[in-house]
Amino acid sequence: MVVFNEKELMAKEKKNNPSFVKTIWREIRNDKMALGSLILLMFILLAAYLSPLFVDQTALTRVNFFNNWKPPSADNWLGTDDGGRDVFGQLLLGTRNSFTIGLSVTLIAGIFGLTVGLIAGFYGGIVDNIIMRIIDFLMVLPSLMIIIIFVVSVPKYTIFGFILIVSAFAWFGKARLIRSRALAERELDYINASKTLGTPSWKIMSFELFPNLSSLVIVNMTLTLAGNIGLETGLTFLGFGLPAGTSSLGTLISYARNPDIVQNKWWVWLPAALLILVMMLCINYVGQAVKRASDARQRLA
Amino acid sequence: DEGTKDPVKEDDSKPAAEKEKEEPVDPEAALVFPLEVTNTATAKEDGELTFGLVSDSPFEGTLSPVFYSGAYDADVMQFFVEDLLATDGDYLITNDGAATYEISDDNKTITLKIKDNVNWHDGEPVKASDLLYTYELLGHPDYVGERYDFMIENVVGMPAYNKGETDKISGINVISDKEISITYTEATPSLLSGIVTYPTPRHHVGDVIAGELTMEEIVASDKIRVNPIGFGPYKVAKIVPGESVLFERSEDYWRGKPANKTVVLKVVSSATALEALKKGEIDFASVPVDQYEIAKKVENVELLAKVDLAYTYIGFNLGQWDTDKKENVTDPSKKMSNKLVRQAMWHAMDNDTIGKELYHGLRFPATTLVIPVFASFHDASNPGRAYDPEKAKALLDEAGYLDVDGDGIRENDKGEEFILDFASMSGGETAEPIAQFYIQNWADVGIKVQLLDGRLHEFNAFYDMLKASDPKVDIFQGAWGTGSDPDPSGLYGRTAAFNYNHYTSEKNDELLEAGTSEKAFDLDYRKDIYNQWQELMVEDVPVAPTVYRYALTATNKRMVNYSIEAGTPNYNPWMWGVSE
Amino acid sequence: MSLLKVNKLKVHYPIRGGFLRRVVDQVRAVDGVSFELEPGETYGLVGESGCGKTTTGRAIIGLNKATEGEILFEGNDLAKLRGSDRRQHTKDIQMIFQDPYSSLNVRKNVLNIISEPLRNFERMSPGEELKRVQTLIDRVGLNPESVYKYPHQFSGGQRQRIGIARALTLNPKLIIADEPVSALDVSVQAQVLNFMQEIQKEFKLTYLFISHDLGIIQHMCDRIGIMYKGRFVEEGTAADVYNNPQHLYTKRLIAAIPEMNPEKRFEKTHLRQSINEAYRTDYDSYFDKDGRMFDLKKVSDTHSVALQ
Amino acid sequence: MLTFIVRRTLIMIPQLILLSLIIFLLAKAMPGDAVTSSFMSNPNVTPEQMEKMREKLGLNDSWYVQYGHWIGNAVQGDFGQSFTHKQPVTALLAGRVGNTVLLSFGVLIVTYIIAIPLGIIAGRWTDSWADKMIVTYNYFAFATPLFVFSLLMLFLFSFILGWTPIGGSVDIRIETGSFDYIISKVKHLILPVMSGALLATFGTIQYLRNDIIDTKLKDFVKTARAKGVPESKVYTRHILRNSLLPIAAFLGYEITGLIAGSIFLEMIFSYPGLGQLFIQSIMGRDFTVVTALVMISGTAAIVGTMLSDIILSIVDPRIRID
Amino acid sequence: MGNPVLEIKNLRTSFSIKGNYYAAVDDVSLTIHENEVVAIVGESGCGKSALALSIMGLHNLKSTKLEGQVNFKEQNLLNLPVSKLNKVRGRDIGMIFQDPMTALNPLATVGRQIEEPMDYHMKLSRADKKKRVLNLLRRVGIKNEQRVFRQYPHELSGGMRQRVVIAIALACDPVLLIADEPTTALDVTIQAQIMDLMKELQNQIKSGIILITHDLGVVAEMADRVAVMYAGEIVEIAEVRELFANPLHPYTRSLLNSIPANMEAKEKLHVIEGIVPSIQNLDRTGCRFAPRIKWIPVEDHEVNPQLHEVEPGHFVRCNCYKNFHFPEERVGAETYVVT
Ligand SMILES: Nc1ncnc2c1ncn2[C@@H]1O[C@H](COP(=O)(O)OP(=O)(O)OP(=O)(O)O)[C@@H](O)[C@H]1O
Ligand SMILES: Nc1ncnc2c1ncn2[C@@H]1O[C@H](COP(=O)(O)OP(=O)(O)OP(=O)(O)O)[C@@H](O)[C@H]1O
Ligand SMILES: [Mg+2]
Ligand SMILES: [Mg+2]
Ligand code: NI
Repeated sequence: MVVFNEKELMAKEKKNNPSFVKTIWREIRNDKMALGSLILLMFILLAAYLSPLFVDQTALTRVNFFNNWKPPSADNWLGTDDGGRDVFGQLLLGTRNSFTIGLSVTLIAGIFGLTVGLIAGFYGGIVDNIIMRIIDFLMVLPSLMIIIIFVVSVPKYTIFGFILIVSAFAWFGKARLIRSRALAERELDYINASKTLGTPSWKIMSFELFPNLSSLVIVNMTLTLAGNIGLETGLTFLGFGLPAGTSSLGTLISYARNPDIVQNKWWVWLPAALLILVMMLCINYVGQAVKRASDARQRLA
Repeated sequence: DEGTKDPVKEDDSKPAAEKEKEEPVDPEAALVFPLEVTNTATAKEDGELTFGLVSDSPFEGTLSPVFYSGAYDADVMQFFVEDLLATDGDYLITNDGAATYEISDDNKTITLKIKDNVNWHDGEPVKASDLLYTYELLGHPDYVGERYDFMIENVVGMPAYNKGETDKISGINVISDKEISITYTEATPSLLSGIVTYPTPRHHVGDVIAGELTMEEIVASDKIRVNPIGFGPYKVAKIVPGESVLFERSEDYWRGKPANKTVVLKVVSSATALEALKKGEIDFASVPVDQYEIAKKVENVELLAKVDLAYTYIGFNLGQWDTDKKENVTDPSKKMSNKLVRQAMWHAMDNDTIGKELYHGLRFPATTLVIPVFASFHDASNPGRAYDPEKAKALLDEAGYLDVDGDGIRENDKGEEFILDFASMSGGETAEPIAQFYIQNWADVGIKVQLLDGRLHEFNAFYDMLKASDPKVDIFQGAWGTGSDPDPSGLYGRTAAFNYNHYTSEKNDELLEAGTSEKAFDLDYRKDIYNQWQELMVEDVPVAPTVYRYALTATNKRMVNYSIEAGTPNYNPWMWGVSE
Repeated sequence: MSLLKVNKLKVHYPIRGGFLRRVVDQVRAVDGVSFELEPGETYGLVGESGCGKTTTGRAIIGLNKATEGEILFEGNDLAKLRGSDRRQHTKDIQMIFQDPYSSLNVRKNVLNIISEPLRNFERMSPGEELKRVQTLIDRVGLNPESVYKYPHQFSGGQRQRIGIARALTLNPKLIIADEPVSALDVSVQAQVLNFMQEIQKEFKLTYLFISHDLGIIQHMCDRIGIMYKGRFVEEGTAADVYNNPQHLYTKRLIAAIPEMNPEKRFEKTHLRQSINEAYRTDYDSYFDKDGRMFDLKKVSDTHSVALQ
Repeated sequence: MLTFIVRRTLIMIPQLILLSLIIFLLAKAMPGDAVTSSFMSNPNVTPEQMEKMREKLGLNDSWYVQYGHWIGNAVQGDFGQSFTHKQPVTALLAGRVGNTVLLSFGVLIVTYIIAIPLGIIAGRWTDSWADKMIVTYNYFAFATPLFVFSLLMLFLFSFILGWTPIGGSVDIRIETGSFDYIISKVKHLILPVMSGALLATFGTIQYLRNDIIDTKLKDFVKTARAKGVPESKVYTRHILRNSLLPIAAFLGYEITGLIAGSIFLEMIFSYPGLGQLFIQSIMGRDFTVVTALVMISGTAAIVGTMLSDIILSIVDPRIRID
Repeated sequence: MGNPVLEIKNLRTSFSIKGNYYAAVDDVSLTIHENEVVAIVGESGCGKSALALSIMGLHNLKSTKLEGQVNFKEQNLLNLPVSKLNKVRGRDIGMIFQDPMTALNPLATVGRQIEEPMDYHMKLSRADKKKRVLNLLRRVGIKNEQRVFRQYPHELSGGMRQRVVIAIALACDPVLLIADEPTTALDVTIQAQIMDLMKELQNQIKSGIILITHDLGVVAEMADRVAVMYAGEIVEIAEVRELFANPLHPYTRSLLNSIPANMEAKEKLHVIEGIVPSIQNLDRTGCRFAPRIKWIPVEDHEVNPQLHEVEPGHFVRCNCYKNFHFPEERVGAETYVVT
């Protein structure tokens, strides 16, 4: 009887005490804008990631000069590019690549920055000092320039290389952010409590400190993810983006290099530009809901 | 100029460096463009002409023919720097310029006589020793630049001077203030087209030989960057570095009064060039191919074009460069060693479509390795290898490259897998689709080609690979700008470092040798030799030339007396004017 | 034998400055403190803000490094032990924190909070663990099912009790309570104080009770140490200190307690004024020329004062 | 303050040496070199001459010899000779740096002129329609690639409306130093500056808005209201000062992106500056210029952060540096 | 007791939470006279600050509803537009906030912040203003006033800052001073100093003071009259001696009993069961304290509890006080309050 009751109570309590993820979901559900954004985003991403199922990739890379620069039509929903290739298909593939890049960069930089930031913030003192001096140095590196030099220097240049290079310059800002929060957080008594309870440092970092920074991390990650989707756009324009022939939203937008294309061949670059905008907006709206979820004062739900 | 090797970036619609002289339009070309503006009104007395220097980066501003390296600086210099000898439509020197010449009977010595009224912009007369100074600078041991070339080294005594063994160039003899003779070690027809005749104002820039300043100082000096002088029709009034130049009429130009009071040169980006023309902000400029279609439609713009001194090709890796012997070695074990396969691959390429569809006719299929610009040497009767996939298949069958396992891809004559790695340069926007297109063409005849490393290579990386005879590369796409000298030995000779195909044959050695021998001063002889050579190349296919190209110049319709045809009176900048 | 003996404990924080960021000075947060705790007693540490109470407590439990001095716990000098040795001993010392809001990890439920020390020191199946936690939680007066709740679902007093339950998990001998009730409302404060007294008896605990509220200290403690600027001013039983304060500073501290009887408010004001006056005139006899306290001197068996 | 500056300057030295080493190694790793690139523009150079040029330029030495050479000269302010420009790098950069500074500071100032009022409006009247519009604008600014926007601006203002020049930094026909000259410079600057600034507002607006919303709830704002300070003054005197503080401090950080930030604008508007030079030099493998530019950027960044710290210590009484 | 300065009549302050309004201050009526210190006590969350902010009109009007009257100088402050209210704030009514660490603008000098209200309410020359500020600083017990005038808040200790906050409130000689927990954030010794200072100042300026606190000790030392608040309502008002001598409402008595001071050591303290309900969860029918004294029968409470004047000036809400007793063995509070 008691046991049964306890189980029931336990279930009830568990239900009443949603995890952070559930809180986020509840928050999103209560914000029409965020919910709409999430659905739209999911739709776009599903279309993009499932595109290999219904887009013939070999046909997409097949050049047909008799068909180049064709405006949108029933055959080519978004017209064709300079090689007569279907822009719509490339848009789907490009979204997949760009999103993968954005997500990977966000995750890699996020995880690395998080680890370094946590270590610096948790230990403080001399460890923090050394790490921060290194980060200070990295912060003043002219990253765009060095990325460009990197891109030119590496012999094998692939999407993966691109992700690594960009991530290499994206983590330290995060590390700094995390570190400053961790420094403040470690002064709080629950960390002291763990220390006095004999919990080892790595456990404190990963099971005490980290969960309390997780909302900061998640909020920061969603917002940077929005920024990172269009990451390669600028580099591609300068000619240092992804290897040629890899479709990405940046490659498509980079067609907008001269007035003729901007004006008369809008179908090549405009959809990609709009898609980036839409995805950024969506992620941003979702991000804001996440931000609210992490801050009880602002919660709608 | 003696000119041969000039790798051109795909889509680099800029004419190859030096001043171009053109040829009548190739009969095969699909399009016909005028070479001269149609406006025949008289030029405005004190007009202003604006030249748009189409470039996405600023010009370097080394405004001395000795030291400059960028083609853009040459564009700037055309208004105020002149060669002493003029050239005709065949790129051959004439006596119409600021100096006259005579060639000795042994074809080894040329004597120049500078006309009396030829003065520098500061009023000083142009002297024979100024031309000597040019040679003294170019051959100087401290000279770091790319203008020290074959025809300079060919001057008697130059190698010794260049090594610093002597401070006199024994082959150059200043006879008087206005007369100078230059003697060459070897007699070659290049003497008529590849000789350096621009003087350097010794009094203005300072004398390195006399120890007034060092080579480094002279290069960096304001005398060639801020207030350079020449004896051309216009003098430099003002320079905004990298961006624009203001020229003023040189009142005592030796030919007479230049047409305009001022000439303005400004850099416009390729994206904006056409718009600037349309708005009349510039009067003439070269137009990138990708804007041809819109340029055609612009009301007040007229398009001139001539075939450029360049061609694009697919090269086949046939061997290595032997660094010790400094020569190319053909290696029969290379994948591409079978001539029939090479021929087939040429037949398989649909260059016509590329020219017509992608370039709107501004490029057309190439037939031989001597471009049609050299009308006397280009063998118009040689059809090259036209697009013919059936023939290509037949050739492959003949070579024994058959699809043994039935997967649609041919195996080699031993029945082994046959996949080619293709290196191509990135850069131009069309580079990628073109590479893709060729791969498709070859696939159509059953040859599997893939991009080396799965992507295009950047210019420097590409040439690094070729230079190192990277064995990974089986075939590659490149482009050469030929100078104004038809001699191809710099690209295909046994000892040519730029012979990235590493193709050698005795017949080839023989023909190339003959083409520049003293006998070749005879035009018919030379023509015959080059016809033979072209035939050899079409047979052996060390490279498959793909397309010849047009270079487009757009002019505002108010421009008069402007021609892009070398040797005509209106080719000279002093004639160019604007009407009301 | 005393349970804990603190001997000439010093904790200094370096102040860095100058061109090379060298240590130019020290904050003498704790500057030579000695006291002993007998098993089962409650020892009060009072003083104004910044006098080093917390630092002393943290040094004992190992959150701060002692610059100098000994901390003898059951005869072992904690200040010299490192790593796991120290962990074995500190197991017997636990801490109750001031702020019930920040001392509980808001991302963990009560079960995980309370079982944290168990997971560190004992191997238990989840079932045993749950049972143990539920007994404890029951003992501190919360419903057993609240183990699945998160800290924000509890009131301040309840949270403080969860904190206490956590501290009790390992059956400690000494509990350092650093201002355990100063963040709580009066009514809740009473709840926690009562509870602390109850469990003291039950678990035979020794308390080091840190507070700046003299009323609470008097209510809770057997012996009291008054701190000022990192040193002891006076030490004695509650009666010694409250009824017979010797040091001027102690008197001032006691006079600062608000008077609960409205009738006597003017007397109290006057008392404070006269102490302030004494401060001005007699300062030199209570502090040395550097403004530091003298060493403690016994005035009776139980009572010591920092006088010349 | 002086100690602070001296110490930071001393810390700078190892940082810069490290930076130079990194750049140097990276530059060496790039395929090709200045000589490879030069033969692209010149048809006639012989392989022997190219070899000789390499020898002359020291390109055949091992990297540490080259580096030692380079750093030795760099310490004396000599960054070597630009290969493509045939000119000392210092002279070359000196000629360009003015334009870039003008452009980036123009962008910076205009960004502030636009962003600060908008940020204030959005922060003060949160959730009003004005706020919503500003936030929307901000998203657009965030998502729009600079080069696309710049091209559109060029298209609209130069091509269609003809209000602004197509490119360049000044009209050469106008006498240097005259009043018209200044006007002409400004005219050439307007479009690139506006294009840059309209998109660069993102960070500032976002930051200011959030900060004002935060500051609004602070106790001292309540104190101010309780003093009877009129609402407008509450904003100007209390909230804004606090929220603008970090922005003032960012001023220093802005120098960090000086060259990189102007690359796009300079490319599109044919505005000859350091950014354009950087890309040109990378393409042409003009290592000396590339290295010098990165070093300048790095130095600017270090000085910028230092400047930020100094500014912050001046405007914020709570922060003291010594 | 002088003339009334401020008359609060049936004030109700409601906050909007997810679209619904909940009253945090419920039907509060209170009069403050000249030269009188009225203390408002109660546990955290019972609506003390909400009441103070309502008087000053400092609530965010978008999410707050104010009903009733706050009469000051023949005008109802609740109906006054902000521009007119600004003439009252800082001049006639001064306010002291709880946390001196956050109540001062970190970027302005102390002098500037004390001067500020004078800018808006008094026409003074610069020199006069400065003189006045220095004078004020001296009056709040700051000795090196010249230096403090130029200092920034972060350079001062907590006690000094609280003095500055008091100086600001006094800048324009207000007739009413609202002090919201002025000593809570301070150390005991500093608290004593500030209490003494406020008493002294009150003797000088003769204004009315609303003193909000949860510390009954502070009340006993400072107040003339005490209003005990619970869950938004005043449950008991009396003259201070009367209240401490004769606390009636169960809530007042419970509070007094839970304080450890002056008690036989180690005796059990009284614990009030339960917690203050949040405004959303508050049951607004019947006696609001009833859920925390469950052992008192429901019949003892009024259905609609009203304030009853038990003795002149002593009001108690709800009749349950009549039969109230503690569950413990101990007798009423008065025995030990008198000691
Ligand atoms: N990490 C630290 N670095 C430098 N100084 C410190 C540090 N921690 C504390 N201090 C200083 O040490 C002194 C004693 O601080 P401590 O926290 O022990 O005082 P306390 O008596 O507990 O005060 P409170 O009643 O405010 O808690 C103070 O002057 C404080 O400023
Ligand atoms: N702006 C607001 N919006 C919603 N609820 C509020 C707001 N301000 C206060 N409350 C609620 O009103 C009630 C009374 O709050 P108030 O701040 O007046 O309490 P208090 O008695 O001053 O407490 P404390 O002693 O903690 O300051 C509390 O339950 C609080 O949660
Ligand atoms: Mg403390
Ligand atoms: Mg309050
Ligand atoms: Ni009742």
